[in-house]
Amino acid sequence: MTILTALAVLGCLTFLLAFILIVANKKLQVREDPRIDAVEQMLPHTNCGACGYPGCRPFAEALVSGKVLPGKCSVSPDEGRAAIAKFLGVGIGAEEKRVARLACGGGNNVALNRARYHGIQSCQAASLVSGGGKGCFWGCLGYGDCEAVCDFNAITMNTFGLPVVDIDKCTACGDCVEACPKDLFSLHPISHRLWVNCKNLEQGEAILEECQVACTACGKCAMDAPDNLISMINNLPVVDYSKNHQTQIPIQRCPTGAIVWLDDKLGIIKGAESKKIIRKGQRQEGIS
Amino acid sequence: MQTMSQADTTEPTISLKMLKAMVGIGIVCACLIALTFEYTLPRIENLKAEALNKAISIVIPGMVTKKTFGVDRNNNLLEVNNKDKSPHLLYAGYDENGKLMGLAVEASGIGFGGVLRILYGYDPEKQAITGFHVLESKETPGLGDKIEKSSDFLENFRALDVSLNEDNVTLKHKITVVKNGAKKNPWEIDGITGATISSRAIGNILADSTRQMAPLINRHKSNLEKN
Amino acid sequence: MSVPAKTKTGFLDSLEKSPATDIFLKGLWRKNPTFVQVIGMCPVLAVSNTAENALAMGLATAFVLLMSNTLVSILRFVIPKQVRISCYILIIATFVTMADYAIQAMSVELHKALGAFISLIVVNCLILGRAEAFASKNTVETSVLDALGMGAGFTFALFCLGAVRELLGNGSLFGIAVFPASFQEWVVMMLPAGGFFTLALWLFIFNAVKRAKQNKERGKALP
Amino acid sequence: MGFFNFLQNSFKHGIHPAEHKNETKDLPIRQFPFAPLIILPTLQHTGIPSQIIVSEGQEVVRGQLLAKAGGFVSVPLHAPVSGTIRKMGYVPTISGKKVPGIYLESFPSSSQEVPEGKGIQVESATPEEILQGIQDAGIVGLGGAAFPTHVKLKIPEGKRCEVLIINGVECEPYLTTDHRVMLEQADDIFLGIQYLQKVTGAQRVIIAVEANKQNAANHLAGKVPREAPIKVQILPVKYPQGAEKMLVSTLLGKEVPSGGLPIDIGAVVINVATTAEIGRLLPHGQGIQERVITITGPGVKQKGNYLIPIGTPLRFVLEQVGTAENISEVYLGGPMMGTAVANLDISVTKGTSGILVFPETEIRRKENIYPCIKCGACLDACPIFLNPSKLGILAKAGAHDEMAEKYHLMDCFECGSCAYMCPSNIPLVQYFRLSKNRVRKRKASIT
Amino acid sequence: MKPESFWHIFINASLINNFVLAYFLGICPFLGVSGKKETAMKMGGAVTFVMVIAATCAYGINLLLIAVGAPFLQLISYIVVIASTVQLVEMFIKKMSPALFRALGIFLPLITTNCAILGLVLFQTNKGYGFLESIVYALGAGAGFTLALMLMAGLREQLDFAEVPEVTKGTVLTLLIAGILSLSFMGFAGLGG
Amino acid sequence: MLNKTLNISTSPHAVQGVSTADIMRNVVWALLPAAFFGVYAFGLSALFLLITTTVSAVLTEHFLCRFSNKESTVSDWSAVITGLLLGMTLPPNFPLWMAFLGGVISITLGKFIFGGLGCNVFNPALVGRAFLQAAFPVAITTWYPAFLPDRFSTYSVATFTLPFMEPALDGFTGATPLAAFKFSHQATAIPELALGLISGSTGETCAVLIILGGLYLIARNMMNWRIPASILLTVFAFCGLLNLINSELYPTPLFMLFSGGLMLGAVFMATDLVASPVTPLGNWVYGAIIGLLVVVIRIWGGLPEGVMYAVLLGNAISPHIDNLIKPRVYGTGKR
Repeated sequence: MTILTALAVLGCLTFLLAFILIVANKKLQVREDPRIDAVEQMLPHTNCGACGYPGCRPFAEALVSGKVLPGKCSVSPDEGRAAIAKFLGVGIGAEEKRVARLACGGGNNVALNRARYHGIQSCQAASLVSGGGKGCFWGCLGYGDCEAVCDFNAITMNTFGLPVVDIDKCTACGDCVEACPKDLFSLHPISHRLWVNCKNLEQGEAILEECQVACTACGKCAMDAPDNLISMINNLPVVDYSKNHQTQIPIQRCPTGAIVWLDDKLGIIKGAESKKIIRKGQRQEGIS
Repeated sequence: MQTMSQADTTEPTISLKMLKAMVGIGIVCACLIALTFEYTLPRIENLKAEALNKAISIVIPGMVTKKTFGVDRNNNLLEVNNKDKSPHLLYAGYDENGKLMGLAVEASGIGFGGVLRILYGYDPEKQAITGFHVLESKETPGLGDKIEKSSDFLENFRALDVSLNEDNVTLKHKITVVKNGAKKNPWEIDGITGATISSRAIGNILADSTRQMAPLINRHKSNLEKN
Repeated sequence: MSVPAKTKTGFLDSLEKSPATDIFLKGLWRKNPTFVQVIGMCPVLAVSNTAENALAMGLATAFVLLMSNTLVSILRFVIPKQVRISCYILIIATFVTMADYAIQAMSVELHKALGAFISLIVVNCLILGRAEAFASKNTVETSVLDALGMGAGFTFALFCLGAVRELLGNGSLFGIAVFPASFQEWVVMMLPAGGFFTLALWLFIFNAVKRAKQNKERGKALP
Repeated sequence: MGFFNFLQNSFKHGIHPAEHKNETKDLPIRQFPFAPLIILPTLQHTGIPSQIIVSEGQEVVRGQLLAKAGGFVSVPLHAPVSGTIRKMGYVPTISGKKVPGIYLESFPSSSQEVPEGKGIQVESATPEEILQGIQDAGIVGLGGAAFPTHVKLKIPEGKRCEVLIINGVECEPYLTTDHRVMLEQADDIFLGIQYLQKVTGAQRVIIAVEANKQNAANHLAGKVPREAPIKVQILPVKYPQGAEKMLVSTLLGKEVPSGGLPIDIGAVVINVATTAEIGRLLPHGQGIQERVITITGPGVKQKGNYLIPIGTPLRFVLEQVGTAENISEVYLGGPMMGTAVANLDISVTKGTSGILVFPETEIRRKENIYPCIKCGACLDACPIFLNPSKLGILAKAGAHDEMAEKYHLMDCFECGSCAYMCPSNIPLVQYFRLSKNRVRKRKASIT
Repeated sequence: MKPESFWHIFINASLINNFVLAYFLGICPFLGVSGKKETAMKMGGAVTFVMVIAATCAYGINLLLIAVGAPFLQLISYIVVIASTVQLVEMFIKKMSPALFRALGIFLPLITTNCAILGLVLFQTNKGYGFLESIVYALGAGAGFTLALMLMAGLREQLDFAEVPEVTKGTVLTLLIAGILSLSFMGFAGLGG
Repeated sequence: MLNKTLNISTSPHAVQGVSTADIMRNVVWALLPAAFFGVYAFGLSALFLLITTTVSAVLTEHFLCRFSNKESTVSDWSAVITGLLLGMTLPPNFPLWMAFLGGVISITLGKFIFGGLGCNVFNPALVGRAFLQAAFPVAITTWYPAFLPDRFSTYSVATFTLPFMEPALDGFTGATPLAAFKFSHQATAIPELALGLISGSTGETCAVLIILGGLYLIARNMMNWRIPASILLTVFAFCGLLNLINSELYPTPLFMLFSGGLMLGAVFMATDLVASPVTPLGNWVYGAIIGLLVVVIRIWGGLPEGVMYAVLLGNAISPHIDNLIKPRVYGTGKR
């Protein structure tokens, strides 16, 4: 008797439940392209926005709809991009790896601090207090906002208070570009190795009092560079990267080492005639 | 169109499969549950009865046999079977000679942490409460639950006076809870220090219940004594 | 309190060779449902006021987990995807009802202490979670192992909580007095708040141990 | 907390910092020597930089136009001294950015007289002519903000100026320039008021003076031209009463809408020194060449109120007045809203109202920053009723957008009352400035 | 037995024996969904709503089961009916009011396996509540759940900006706050008695 | 002379002189009269108790800071307040080992886990008190008689109970004015209450001295006067209303104000700056909620005293108050 009641009750119940589920199954199916999930799984989930989309999911949607190629994701390793390309049956659309480059060589061993800053230890905050106190108005303040903002630990501050970009880790997400109050960072293809390492707009050697590696706008690099590769604009040399720029000639005669060659392994290479700065410690705090 | 027709052809089979799976599992489950129930039922009943007997024998010490009574709508006391449900259950305990030793009455009220259910023993002969046992409580452990553990407190219920007036309808004295150490009269309960609310709750439950039950029991005393 | 944990890890590490023990130990330790995954908290907190209750609850849960995992694994090709959750619930509810009656048949006192929480095993996310995440995708043998591991882990966690709460809250373990009679009970441990605090304490210890281990590994990796 | 605040007839909240005005308030304005080299940035005002119209090597006379206005929100720049343009290049400014500018070598022995220009007479000129005249004279708000005055005076379509408020409040501690100007240039002020009345069409004029400048108020009240609708009103001393919004609230009992200007409730507020400058320059068609600056602070030897040519380098100024041995901080402006100077090669500009010098011994910087204890002192101080406590916590966590959207960050005008009161020494103003900067940057990048 | 007043049932379910802080029911959503006030509010609303529906259903089922004589099927029928009811409600809301669905819908599947719901109907049956009492009990429990969730959400939102030590971040902190809240709620003991 | 490196910092360059540590230190001064009165009334036991809680709070704070590799924050005086307040809310004959535990719990559970000063969402002292109340309900409701003749030469036997051992309590229960009213409907005379000639927790008996301490802080602008004002007004009004309805059943408002921990709670507990709302209107609302809860718990609840729970619940609600009641910003129109 008990078993029969149980069978009847549960039979009815399960039947009812099954019925509801069947109806639900029929009425409420959401049709979304399953490939979006799959592609999103293959993306790095950093939501860094380097691709120009607000996050990895929108980028995945764009990938699936064919609006964009996987190569646009600069964060994924090559295998990852290849996997997505294979999955979607499209080309990788390889773009050259880009990295953030700093346009300042004025660490505290060569550049003076005119005033001692007190307050929130961040470049953005310091730059709002009379520019932060650095002698050079354009130079790096060295409080490391870029280091803090980098999600990939690609930026570290060196002993002289200058950020150093680890090009292997850098994904060109652009966060440091936005963070720097002095606008010293910019994103460049990794092949751009001829590099103007200064943003000083003043002409003449007066600036050398503030910073020993500043560009004095002497124009030697522009003169030496073949094929009008470099032109002086607003007292600064500007490299025309649309021309062949794989040459170290322009850096050779630079007196201060403001134009440099960036080598993946050796780091910053300065020209033969540039002053050798051997000071290991901090430069004396200057007069104001 | 193509996807539509595909869906059309597959859906009935899926639905059928769903139905089959669910109802099948339902039936298996029903069997399992029913079998377990059948198998464990006698043992559970036994254990429950044992527990009840134990509780009753706490409040009616020395009880040997018992009978269950229920109160019907007209305030009559009737003997009931175990199976029947009644809002008020009384258990009459008898010694080996079949003499009525006392009654165990269930009562409940609101304590410190919610509902408090107790079983108390009532001796119609002495017109006194002979003990109580907590069936369900949410009182604070270590404090409120002293009502079950404190021997001083339980001492109150050796013979708590609930004697009736001559009219056999009202109580002579209402059970009251007094501050610890202030008990002077047999109808007073010595409260527990630090668990005032809980000890008061017991007093209130007993007072409420006895006001109704004591006259009732007295009325049906003869009925109860028949064994 | 962290000392047994440390020695145990070492001991367990040596055992983690065969895949079978690996699955089992994952549930017991590395993926411990309570301390690591933090799921199925409701009974963990509610019935861990004494070691005995905790152990009983843990075993009941482990039983249901084992049975349902097995059955789900057996039926994994029969149950259609759309109704799987409902089917799992049906299966789990059945075994919970069975466990409920079994405990009632064993001891009324225990059943009273555990109260409605036996029934609430049905909605313990641990069981449904294992059915969904593991049993429905794996063979019967591995599912059994997984259930055993998870069940043991759950029971272990419950016992950890119950032991601390009973020790401090009642001065006893499994009802046997541990401290001298004049021990002052910490009533708070028996209260709901004590459950929260004790669980937080255990999670804290687990976090701290994990952290220390990570730091140690990092320290090793550096030189 | 602010228990006694509601007794006063003034705007709500605010603070009472120590005044320190006694040292200079009785010292008459004195002409300052001309520096051998004048440094003139082209951006001395809020808005678009002026455009240089002279060339290197050119000789200029005092008052000659050096740079013309770069647009509507811009003013021209006049030569503060007679001399030779030595160089054009980037010149340092207080903001920490270098802007294009002029290095002007002054003639050592020039009479430094300013030639008369084409004057604008208040009786005959039209409001538009006066407005143009004010721009041509290069006049900006001399209170400190340096906002081009003619922009402020241009009443937008559909709005009407009912009351003209001449702001002689000078609530910043230490500063006494406006005080001295009111005492010494009363005639210029009243002439300036006439120009301003004509431009704005205001029927009522209130000259607001704080109670700590009673003698200036009395002096002005005695000089009010007959039947002119001008009232001198004395206000209780409270910071930041000199801020436009606060002043309007005190005088009119109305609030300027959030994000709006005083003209939205029918008022125009002009600084008293600006008014005097209008009255002084316009009849002669000259441009602004110098301004009154209070040089004070415990590190200064010859404190006083000086008439200093625009562009005089700070180093020259301090050398002239003499400073203590151990100077540690120099501020342009008052201690509440002034800016610390990092480089003494910057020069005095039109917006410089004071130069404060503090030696090391007088600096009481609290390096010990405690966590915010939510005491609410900042709420009771904030004149625009923000919640600086919450804003500070959000700023620390970097929630800039939430600050702007939910807590009216952009209404903050950085008066510093909150940071002044904060017992935990949290650099609230700097946080807000930083966050505002971030929000502006983000908004700019979106549009 | 003296029947409890509705007022007492409500106070008891919401404050004295708060489902989360005293019975530990619904701990999973309590830990999970208490991060933001808005979601906490919605979750609370959704749970209360489902509680009332579940209480109604359970009352009916209980009557039915007693009539049929199969009380041993109580648990399985409760859970099955709750699950399907929630699903029905979800479908219904989706059809009738998309706005409401967007506000509550995402929480509904979560609630199916919420022990607070099942706990509610089991307690309600154990206590032998009548229909109206059951509804009041469900409302009280829902209100208590929402209250606890909201208090926790408010505190957690504030603590987002605090310098919480690494070791206590996350679940540990939430549990400790829950413990302190549970202590605070002890103040309500004996209320309405 | 002008060749020095200048210092730069952001405006304002002037600050008013009072620091957070100053405020905290002054709160301690303000607490001391009431604490001394407790020692005077209850003798050596009370003195030992206050010292124990303070020392335990300060030590805990110090070691926790060390443990988490931070600079010790003992010097900001907040731990002293917590310890002192905790001691003042405990009965004078409370066993010292429990009091010590209370201090540890206060700082750890009430403050450290949230991130220290400025981050605690509850009043730390009350968290410790609530824990002790839940853990040792008997010891914490056993009161010691005031003004015993030999109070300065002997102490309660409970005071030096061995750690983890049950104290032999020599006090008596249910005799505080509130308990006397709740359970026996005996009201105590108001002057006795106000002057503290009664038994109760160590530091809560003398309402007059507590008010004086509060007035000192208000005069020095170091305390939020709105919160105590709001709490006391609400209790007075609510209780007055009830008393008007039925003066038999409900106590007089003055009795309510001066009895138990209300004065200490309103003046020193609820005003914990960190755990209370920050806006002026929010403070009024917060105070009103606490006041209502106090009366509700005292009159209808199971416990004779509810200030502690009311304040803790008020703390829990205060983020919501802060979120809902924002100051109207200048120029944004009336709300």
